[in-house]
Parts: sequence; C-alpha cells; structure tokens
Amino acid sequence: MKLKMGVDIGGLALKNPIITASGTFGYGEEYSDYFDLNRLGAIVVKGLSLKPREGNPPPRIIETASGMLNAIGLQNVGVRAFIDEKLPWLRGTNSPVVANIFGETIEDYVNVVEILNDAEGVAAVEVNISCPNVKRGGIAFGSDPILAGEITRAVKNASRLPVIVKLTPNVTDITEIARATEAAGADALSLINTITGMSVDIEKRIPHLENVTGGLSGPAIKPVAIRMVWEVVNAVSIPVIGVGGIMNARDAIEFLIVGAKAVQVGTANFINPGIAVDIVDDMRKYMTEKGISDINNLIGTLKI
Amino acid sequence: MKLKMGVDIGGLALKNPIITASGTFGYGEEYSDYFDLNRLGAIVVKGLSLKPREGNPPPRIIETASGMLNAIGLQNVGVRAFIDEKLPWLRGTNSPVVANIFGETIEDYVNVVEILNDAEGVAAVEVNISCPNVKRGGIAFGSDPILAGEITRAVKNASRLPVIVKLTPNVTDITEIARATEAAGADALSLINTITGMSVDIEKRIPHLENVTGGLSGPAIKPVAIRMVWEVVNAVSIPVIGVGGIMNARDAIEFLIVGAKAVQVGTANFINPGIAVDIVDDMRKYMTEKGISDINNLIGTLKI
Amino acid sequence: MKSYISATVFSQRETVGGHFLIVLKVPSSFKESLPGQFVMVRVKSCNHPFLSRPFSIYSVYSHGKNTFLEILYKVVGKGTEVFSRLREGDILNILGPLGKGFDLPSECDKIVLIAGGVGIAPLSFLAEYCEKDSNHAEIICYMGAGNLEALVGMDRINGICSVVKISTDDGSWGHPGSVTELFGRDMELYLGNDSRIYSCGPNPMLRSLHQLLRDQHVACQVSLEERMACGIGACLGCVVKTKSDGLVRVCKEGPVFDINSIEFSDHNG
Amino acid sequence: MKSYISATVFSQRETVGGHFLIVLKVPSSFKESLPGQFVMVRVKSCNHPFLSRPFSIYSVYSHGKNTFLEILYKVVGKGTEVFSRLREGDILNILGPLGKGFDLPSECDKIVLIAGGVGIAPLSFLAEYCEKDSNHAEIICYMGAGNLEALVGMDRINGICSVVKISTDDGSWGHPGSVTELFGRDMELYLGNDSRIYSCGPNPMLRSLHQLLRDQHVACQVSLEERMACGIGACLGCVVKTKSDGLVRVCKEGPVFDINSIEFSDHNG
Ligand SMILES: Cc1cc2nc3c(=O)[nH]c(=O)nc-3n(C[C@H](O)[C@H](O)[C@H](O)COP(=O)(O)OP(=O)(O)OC[C@H]3O[C@@H](n4cnc5c(N)ncnc54)[C@H](O)[C@@H]3O)c2cc1C
Ligand SMILES: Cc1cc2nc3c(=O)[nH]c(=O)nc-3n(C[C@H](O)[C@H](O)[C@H](O)COP(=O)(O)OP(=O)(O)OC[C@H]3O[C@@H](n4cnc5c(N)ncnc54)[C@H](O)[C@@H]3O)c2cc1C
Ligand SMILES: Cc1cc2nc3c(=O)[nH]c(=O)nc-3n(C[C@H](O)[C@H](O)[C@H](O)COP(=O)(O)O)c2cc1C
Ligand SMILES: Cc1cc2nc3c(=O)[nH]c(=O)nc-3n(C[C@H](O)[C@H](O)[C@H](O)COP(=O)(O)O)c2cc1C
Ligand code: FES
Ligand code: FES
Repeated sequence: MKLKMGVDIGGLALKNPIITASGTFGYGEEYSDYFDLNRLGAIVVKGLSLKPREGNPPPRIIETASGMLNAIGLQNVGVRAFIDEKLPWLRGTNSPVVANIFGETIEDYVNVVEILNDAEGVAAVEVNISCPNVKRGGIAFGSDPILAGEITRAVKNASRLPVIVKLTPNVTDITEIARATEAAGADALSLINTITGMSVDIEKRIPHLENVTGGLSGPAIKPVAIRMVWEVVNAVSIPVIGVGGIMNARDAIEFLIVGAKAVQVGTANFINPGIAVDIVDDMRKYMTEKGISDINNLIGTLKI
Repeated sequence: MKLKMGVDIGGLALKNPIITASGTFGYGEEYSDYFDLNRLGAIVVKGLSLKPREGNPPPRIIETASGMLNAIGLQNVGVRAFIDEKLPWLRGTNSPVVANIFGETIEDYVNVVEILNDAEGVAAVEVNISCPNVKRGGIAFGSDPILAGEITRAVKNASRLPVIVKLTPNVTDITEIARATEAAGADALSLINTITGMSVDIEKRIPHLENVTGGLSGPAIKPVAIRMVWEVVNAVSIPVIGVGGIMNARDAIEFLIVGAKAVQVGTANFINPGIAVDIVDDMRKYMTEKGISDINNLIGTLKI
Repeated sequence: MKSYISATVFSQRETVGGHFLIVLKVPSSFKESLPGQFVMVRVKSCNHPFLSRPFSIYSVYSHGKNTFLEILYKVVGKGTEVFSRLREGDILNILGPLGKGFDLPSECDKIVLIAGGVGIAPLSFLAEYCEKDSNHAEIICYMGAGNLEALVGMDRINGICSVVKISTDDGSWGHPGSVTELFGRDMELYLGNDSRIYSCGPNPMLRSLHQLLRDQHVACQVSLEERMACGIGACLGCVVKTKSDGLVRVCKEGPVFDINSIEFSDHNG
Repeated sequence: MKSYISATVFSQRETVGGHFLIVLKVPSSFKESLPGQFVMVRVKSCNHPFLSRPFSIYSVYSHGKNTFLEILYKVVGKGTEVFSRLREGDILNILGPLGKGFDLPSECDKIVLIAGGVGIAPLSFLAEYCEKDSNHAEIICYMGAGNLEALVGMDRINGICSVVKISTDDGSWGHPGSVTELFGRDMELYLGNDSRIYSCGPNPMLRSLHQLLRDQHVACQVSLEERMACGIGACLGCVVKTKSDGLVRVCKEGPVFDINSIEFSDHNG
C-alpha cells in the first residue's frame, strides 16, 4: 500500500507528522550522526532569544519517575549567532526548520521574529509563551489569556512566517488560552510544554536543581498532554501539534487519534537519538496493518 | 535514640506523619489483614457524599508510565451508611479517622459535615474541593479562589471538627487558592489531588476510561506535588499535608523537608498493602541515621 | 496477617506460542489456595509495569519443604511481555491468594469446564482439585482457541478429564468455530441438577455462553477479568455490572460469579 | 552512522564490596574507543531508570570475532543498583563511544595517574593504552579510597604501572588520608615537561588537586562527572563552569578537561 504521511500545519507542509521538539534536539547537528534528518517532518530548534543566554548554573537536570526535570534556563546562542552559525548547516537538510523563540517582553519576541524574517531556511516560528513576562511582575505570558493574546498578535503581525504558539500546561483551563491565541491570529498551536516540578536531595536537604524548580517532561506527563490536546482540539479550529512523553509510535498515534495533526518528540531523543525515525517507520507499520492509507484519515478519529 | 514522630495538624495530633490517602485505603478494613492500623498517623476514608453514589461505569482505571488514571466517579456508600456500617469497625483502631467529603453544591458539603458532627470516632474532615460545582456551570470549587473560600467558610462554620481542605493541582496558581482557603478558616491543607489526564486505546480508538478523562496519581506526579507543596508552604501559615506519588520513606521525607507536616500515601497502597507502615519504619531509620530525634526538626529544613 | 511476598522464579518456559508457564517458589500459606482464586504479580526490581497484574492460580503443590505456584499466561501487553523475559532466580512480588474462588460441587455427577484460550488456567486447577477430592464426578472439558497453536494447557487437562472437546476459530484442530457453539451442541446433556458448569475466557465468549444458558436451569459459574489496581477491594477500579447488586468488585466479590448475575457489556470485548 | 546499540551482558561480578565489573558484547565499532571516552547505558526492557547513565570505558578488547567492553562501576543509586542485578544474557542499550578522551602523551617520561575510588576506570584504560603504545613512559599510579574494601581495580593497574601508591581515608591500607595529600608529597618529582598527570575521582578530590597544582607548570587533565540526559550534546544538562568559555558541556567538550580550565564549584561535592 502506498502510504500518505503528509500533513499541513497552518500553511506549513510536512512530509510526515513527526517533529523533534525544541530544546531536545539541539540545532540538529548532534543528531545527524544518528540518522538522516531529511526523514523528519520538521525540526524545531532550541529556543532562541534576542541576546545569547548562558542559562542556569548546574545541576540542571534530575531524573524523576518516568521523566526528568530540567532547568536549563533557556541557554542559547542568540538569534543572530543561530542564523550565522547554525542555520547554514541546517539548510543542508530538506526538513522544514522551525525557530522556537522566547523573550522577557513582547518587544523581545517581536525583535527576534523580525530578525528571523530575513533569514533563509526558516519555515515557521514557534512561540514559547511559558516564559515569565518581566514587565508584568513575572507572570508567564502563557498563563493569562489576555497576555497570551497580546503576544500572539504582536508576533503574528511582525512575522512573515507561519506562527505556532506553544502553550504551557501550568494553567487552570488551557482551552481559554488556546482560544485567545487562536483569536489573536495563531496559525497553529503546539502543546504541552513542561509541567513545573521540583525534587529534593534528602541527604543534603537541598533541591536537586540549582534553580530549585524545573520543567517535567517524559512519559510521566503523557496523560496530561493527551488530555490537554483533546480539550484544545475540541475548542479551536486551527491545527494542534501534540507534545509530551512520546516514546514510540503508539504514543504518537494516541495524539493523532485525539486530533493532533502532528506530534513533537522531546525527551525520548535523549534516550535513543534515532527514536524519531523509528517512530516514522513504526507509524507506517501501524497504518499498513490497519489499512489506513492517508494519515489524515487517522487524525481525530477517537470514538466517544 | 528515642524518636519523636508526633506532629500536630491544625489541632489534630498524629502519632506519626504517615496518613493513608482518601480513595486508596477503602474504609480501612481491606488493609487490616496486612498490618496493624494502629500504627498509622491517621486514616482518610474514601470520599463521602450525602447520598450513596454508584460511580462511573467501567473501565475505571488504566496504568500509565509510573502512574495510573482513575475515574472511579466517587463511588461511596454515602455518609449515613458510612456512620452505620463502616465507622463502628474503624472505632476499633486508635488511629484518628479523617472523613473525606465532597458534594455538588455547598449545601451538600454542609449537610455531610452536619451529619458527621454527631458521629463518634471521626477526628477531622478533609474537604475534597476538586469536584465540579453543578450550580456554577461545573467549574471545580477548587479552581476558583472565591468558590474555594466560600466552600471552606461554609464547611468550617458547620463543623465541630478540624477542617482540612484538599487542593486540586489543576490550577494556574495554587498559592492563590491556598491563601483563599486559609483566609476562610481552613485548619490545614492537603495537596495534591490527582492531575486530570487521558489515555487512548489505539487498537479500538477509544479512551481507555469509559469516563474519557481521569485523575493521574502515582510517582509520575511526585515532582509536581513537591513543587506545589513547596509553593503553598511558603504562602500560608497553616499546616500542609503533602500527597502525591509517595512510594517509600525517601519520597515522604522529601515532602517533609520542603515543609509538609505530614504526608498521605495513596496509589502505593495498591501495590503493597503494607507500604504505609514500611514507610513509618524506614523513616525512623533515616532519623536514627541522621541523628534527628524529633521529626519536627526535619520538617521545613530545605536549604536554598 | 497477610503480606506482600517475595517469590522467586523457579522456572519458566513457553508452552505454546506466546503462552508461558511460570513456576514460583512461594510461602507455604499458598497451599490454602482454592480454584478460581488469583494472585497479583509484579517484578520486584522494576517499576515497569507499575501496577501488579492479576493471574489465576494454575496450580499449587508442595515438594519437600517448598511450595510452588504455577501461573499460565498469555503475552498480551507490556506487563506480560516483561514477565515472559523472567528467568530462574528473578524475584517477583506477589499478593494472594485473593478473591472468592469457584463454589465447589458437593455432590454432582458431571463437572463441565468451558475454557477460552488461557481461561483454561483456573479451570485446570479446579479439575485437579476435584479429581483429588473424594467426589467422583465425571469431568468434561470444552476448550476453544483461535487456532491450533494457541491451544494452551491441553496436556494437563487431558490427563484429568474423561472427555476433552476442542474447537478452533480457524478449524485447525477440532470443531471449526467457537467453543460456545461446540458446547451448545451437547448442552442438553448437562441440563439438570447433576451437572455444574464452570467457564473462563474472553468476555465475548462469556457473553455468548450467557445467551445460550439464559433460559436454562443449570448452575454455571464464570471467572471474570477486569483491569485491577489493588486486587484487595480498596481501589474500586475493577467493578462489573451485576443484575441485582449494581457495580461490584471483581477482586473481592469475584472473580467468580454466577453467570446469570452479570450484566454483560461490551466494553472489554 | 552511529546508532543506539543493543549490547548483551557477557558476564558480571562484584570485584570489591559494592563495585561491579560488567563485560558487554558490543559491535566492533567500539574498538575505536579512546581512553577517557564513555558510554551511555540503559536496561533495554525496563524503563527504570528512565535516563541512560554515563560510564567511562574501563577496557575494550577483541576475542575472536567478538568485541568486549568493560565497565567498572560503583553502586550509588537506583540505576547502578538495577545494573548490579544484571546477569549473563541480559540486554542493555548503549550509545558510544562518546566524548573527548584524554590527550595522549606523544612524548613524555612519566605518566602519573591519580584516581579516587572508581575514578580508576578511565585511568586504567589509559594506562593499558599507553602500555601497548610504542611510547615507553613510566606509568605511576596514586590510588585513594575510603577504606581497604573500596580499593577497586587494583589488580589490573598493579600489573601495568611501575609504581602504585595507595591511600585510604581510614588508614586501613597505605597512607592514611587523601590521595591528593599522598600525591602532594611526591609532586615535585613530576613538575616539568617530561610528566603528564591524569586524574579522575569525586569532585572534592579534583578540587583539592586543583588547589595543589594551581601555581605549578604541569599538564594535568581530569575526567569530570555530571548528571547527563543525552550524552551527545543536545540537552545542555551536563554543563560545567569553565574559566574562559563559560558553561560548557561535559559530554561533548569533555568529559576530559585541563584541570586549570575548570571553575570548581561545590554543588556536587
Ligand atoms: C482475576 C484475573 C485472573 C486472570 N488470570 C489470567 C491467567 O491466568 N492467565 C492470563 O494470561 N491472564 C489472566 N488474566 C488477565 C491478565 O491479568 C492480563 O492479561 C494482564 O493483566 C495484561 O497485562 P499486560 O501488561 O500484559 O497488558 P496491558 O498492556 O496492560 O494491556 C494489554 C491488553 O490487555 C487488556 N488487559 C489488561 N489488564 C487486563 C485484565 N486485568 N483483565 C483483562 N484484560 C486486561 C488491556 O485492556 C489491553 O487490551 C487474569 C485477569 C484477572 C482479572
Ligand atoms: C563521563 C562520566 C563517566 C563516568 N564513569 C563512571 C565509571 O566508570 N564508574 C562509575 O561507577 N561511575 C561513573 N560515573 C558516574 C555514574 O554515571 C553515576 O554514578 C551514575 O550515573 C549514578 O546512577 P544511579 O542511578 O545509580 O544514581 P542516582 O540515583 O541517579 O544518584 C545517586 C547519586 O549519584 C549522583 N550522580 C548521579 N548521576 C551522576 C553522574 N552522572 N555523575 C556524578 N554523580 C552522579 C547523584 O547526584 C546522587 O548523589 C561517570 C559519570 C560520567 C559523567
Ligand atoms: C532539556 C529540555 C529543554 C527544553 N527546551 C525548550 C525550549 O527551549 N523551548 C521550548 O519551547 N520548549 C523546550 N522544552 C520543552 C519540550 O520542547 C517539550 O515541550 C517538553 O519536553 C515535553 O515533551 P517531551 O515529554 O516529549 O519531552 C525543553 C525540554 C527539555 C527536556
Ligand atoms: C483510585 C483513587 C481514588 C481516589 N479517590 C479519592 C477521593 O475519594 N477523594 C479524594 O479527595 N481523593 C481521592 N483520590 C486522590 C488521592 O487521595 C491522592 O490525592 C492522589 O491519588 C495522589 O496521591 P498518590 O499519588 O499517592 O496516589 C483518589 C485516588 C485514587 C488513585
Ligand atoms: S482491584 Fe482494587 S477494588 Fe478490585
Ligand atoms: S548530557 Fe546532554 S548535553 Fe551533555
């Protein structure tokens, strides 16, 4: 059977729905020793800010049950160095490159987008709105529907590229934020970012992370991610990308069945650097087994 | 070394800080085959409502990575049958019995409390505010600070017993809810209840739970629980009981170090029905090893 | 006092494709196990799978000072997959014996067993138990499986029963079709006070057996399967709908029920 | 193309209390491993521990068509505890060889190894490697441990080095005190262009070695440990503070660094 794996995410055409998640795939290069990056639906690079950032002091990670906490602190080379030093290499692959961006103020975000507008080889921007807004007392952009709408609108107005807004799960009602960002012009949504967590070293009685708290990722959070994707898919009409705890094709298929048009693989890349293409291959097997010739016929087919 | 394990939770004196969590310990009887219930700090019984409830149709549970989802639907015998049929047996143990209560309206809660006021052998009530308020379009009492305050005040006014309010983690800012319930008179807080999640059977393309979504518990959620306990301990001055993913004494000690005065063991009881007393024993070992003679000298000793 | 027990794997082998017989060394308290009772099983050193898994007791016996417990299981998911890789010396945590077993026939002439696939496990234990008993009833077994390769537990049951009748869905052995069908043809032989019917198998099979027996006067007990978390009646996770008592716990009020007391749904089938 | 590899446990034994030597059958590509490089290791069938764990390569060799990789490790937490229960035939997933190994001495007279506990592992591999090499430098080893029972890897290093000097914190063998102290006494012997110093051990030990060597002109490389998630430079989880390049990745820019380039903190010590 000839299988159609292509999906369309708000104007961004992907050859298959498997994307690597921001912060878990470096700038792609580290993984190119392990597989042909051209086989990916898309690559989302590590979050970019206007200025380079050193990130948090170590320790930055700690394992938890079926997951990990990270407090990398958004270390990155900055958007300009990305364009000069990392992007040329990435242009060698034909998988679309999505620039994940963040900032501390709306102007930060807009500036990053404006710089990216002129860069060749970026297919879309993904806006990480889990960051604290320093002008508003540190409340995260993504936890307030008004702020989330404002930042989406500002980025959308500034961007020549499709805008994917990445939602935080640390909210009471994610559909409220989803609707606000849709109304503000988001082309697509991705969710979930990490859930804030903490872990303590009981020998030294100190937090395991220098930053005290960190973001929980991995299979532990998958049920929460599936639930939120399901809620958001039912609340908006723009495409949704599912992220959270995907370790294999079965996990990815769960997200598609509840209605995600594509998925991102994050922490799993750390365990098996070749996992993303294994997922593509195993998803093809599942489709063949079930007689599904077009992946779009699988998406959103949950029976309630 | 003579070890002092006793703690005081808003007027409720516990011989040690290990409590069994609501919904995971039945009405105590099931576990009495496995250990002497007198060894527990306290027993919280399955959530009680005014009328008996049949709960949700099966399937009600599904395993997830390092956790499980449940949608029992608060099946219970009702508060009167509890008093008539379950409480007499429980009076045979000398561990305090905490009645976990819930309802669909504030009046429901108040009615349950009034009935419990007259019952002999109940030491405190724990108010589950994760439930939807049917009069307010189904928004959970616990996800809105005003509603959370209202229900706390109503229960507190009606109750002759100490009132522990049990918080839901499905909120943007748990400290806001914690402060609202403290201001409304709560004697103590317990957290976290389960995180809402979902899981899909990719063969049948149906949710694994008949109820579609369920509550995530187990080690998967521990980092979130620790973080929220830490936040709440820093936000209120009433005692906090830590709950979420405790599988052994080390986990319990993490909660105490961040500032919980006691902990509840939930899902772990399902795996090893004797786990709660193992935790008491292992906590004594840790104290002996570290030369901590009074558990109160361990509580809240996190160094930042 | 009961407790959470460490049991060592004494041996394990694949009997027929995808089906394993594992023998565990257990405390002597397990000698009291009754047919239809089950154990909750978990790998001691690995948190994956997270929850214990329920399995019927296939057999319990002593040898010298040791007590052995056998489980016959089919690999269907991650837990059973992990179990299938266990080897001699690996350690499991188990709880049991749990639940209410089969009502044992005091006086009867015919004991009829109807097994679907690995549902043979508790029935085989029942047959062994009755055989040892003073009771000299004739034991007849109807066994069904998808195909020849999935006919598990046949050797042992063959040695106990006077008659074993086989069906396979694909006709690769015995009657081509379902075991309920096969039993249905003989059913009249067993309608009366002198027969007791016991069955275990997938829900769809039990449902069709229920249809078949609905208007008959014959005692039939079935062992049900449900997802379980605790196995001891505490979580309320394993409920099944009954006709007169609403939702009841399979682990505590069951796993054995009178077939007529159950409201069969199709969520699991 | 590199890949995520299945490696079978060939053997495992406890060498000294709480320390294990595991031998894995690996693809022949591992023959290219250099001293100081490491592997990321995970049990294939169990999701616990969740992340792979980094271990230095203790030795790599071929026997017939097979390539074997040895890891010498100490049980310190849940991952190493799980590993310690692995037996012949169990399957691991590994990545490697990873990271930048030691700069190998081209020309020098003395190679000095300073090992704290299981830090002997990469140094022992280095010693083996240099011994096989044409380079005929003298290899001297300073080994320290908490006590006699924790002196791991001694047999092998003894067979390679011309001198092995021992210290134990409790004085149960050799010099009573720290290995840095012991080395400090002899240090003058090695200050000059003809010596290369290599060290691996707990952070506090490396920190005091750093103090000791701070004002000396001598080449000293250390292998560092940090918690790792990916081991390949992608997660940015394993950074260490350097004096001139800020935070750099231990897995990619290291794990071997010039001792003087590191800003030693005490978070891990
Ligand atoms: C009282 C009782 C006795 C049992 N006795 C036996 C036995 O003797 N031999 C045997 O092979 N199996 C027996 N089972 C079924 C066995 O418990 C399941 O096959 C096992 O739990 C599946 O675990 P898994 O992790 O491999 O599958 P999972 O990955 O958890 O699930 C795989 C599939 O199996 C289904 N499943 C999971 N748990 C159960 C369950 N408890 N009951 C029914 N279906 C389930 C799931 O819905 C899914 O479709 C018994 C079940 C019960 C309740
Ligand atoms: C490049 C490199 C090479 C290493 N080589 C060896 C070796 O040859 N032999 C050996 O025994 N150990 C080696 N280690 C250390 C080894 O990785 C840790 O001991 C192991 O990861 C602990 O896992 P665990 O699950 O048992 O402990 P955990 O339960 O994860 O933690 C137990 C304790 O160990 C500490 N720890 C955890 N991970 C690390 C780590 N990566 N580095 C340092 N401390 C850690 C924790 O902070 C905690 O205090 C090496 C580490 C690195 C980075
Ligand atoms: C180490 C690490 C770094 C991350 N960095 C970013 C980032 O820079 N920007 C972002 O939007 N998300 C970041 N994330 C979140 C992931 O992209 C993803 O949303 C999350 O990890 C959940 O998916 P997973 O469970 O598959 O890992 C990071 C996650 C991890 C583990
Ligand atoms: C099967 C099940 C039933 C539960 N029922 C209740 C309940 O009736 N009332 C309540 O307040 N919490 C209930 N909980 C939540 C637990 O008390 C506890 O808050 C939660 O499971 C987190 O702790 P754990 O990870 O240790 O299980 C239930 C949890 C489970 C798993
Ligand atoms: S499995 Fe918990 S009540 Fe039956
Ligand atoms: S361990 Fe991931 S960057 Fe080093």
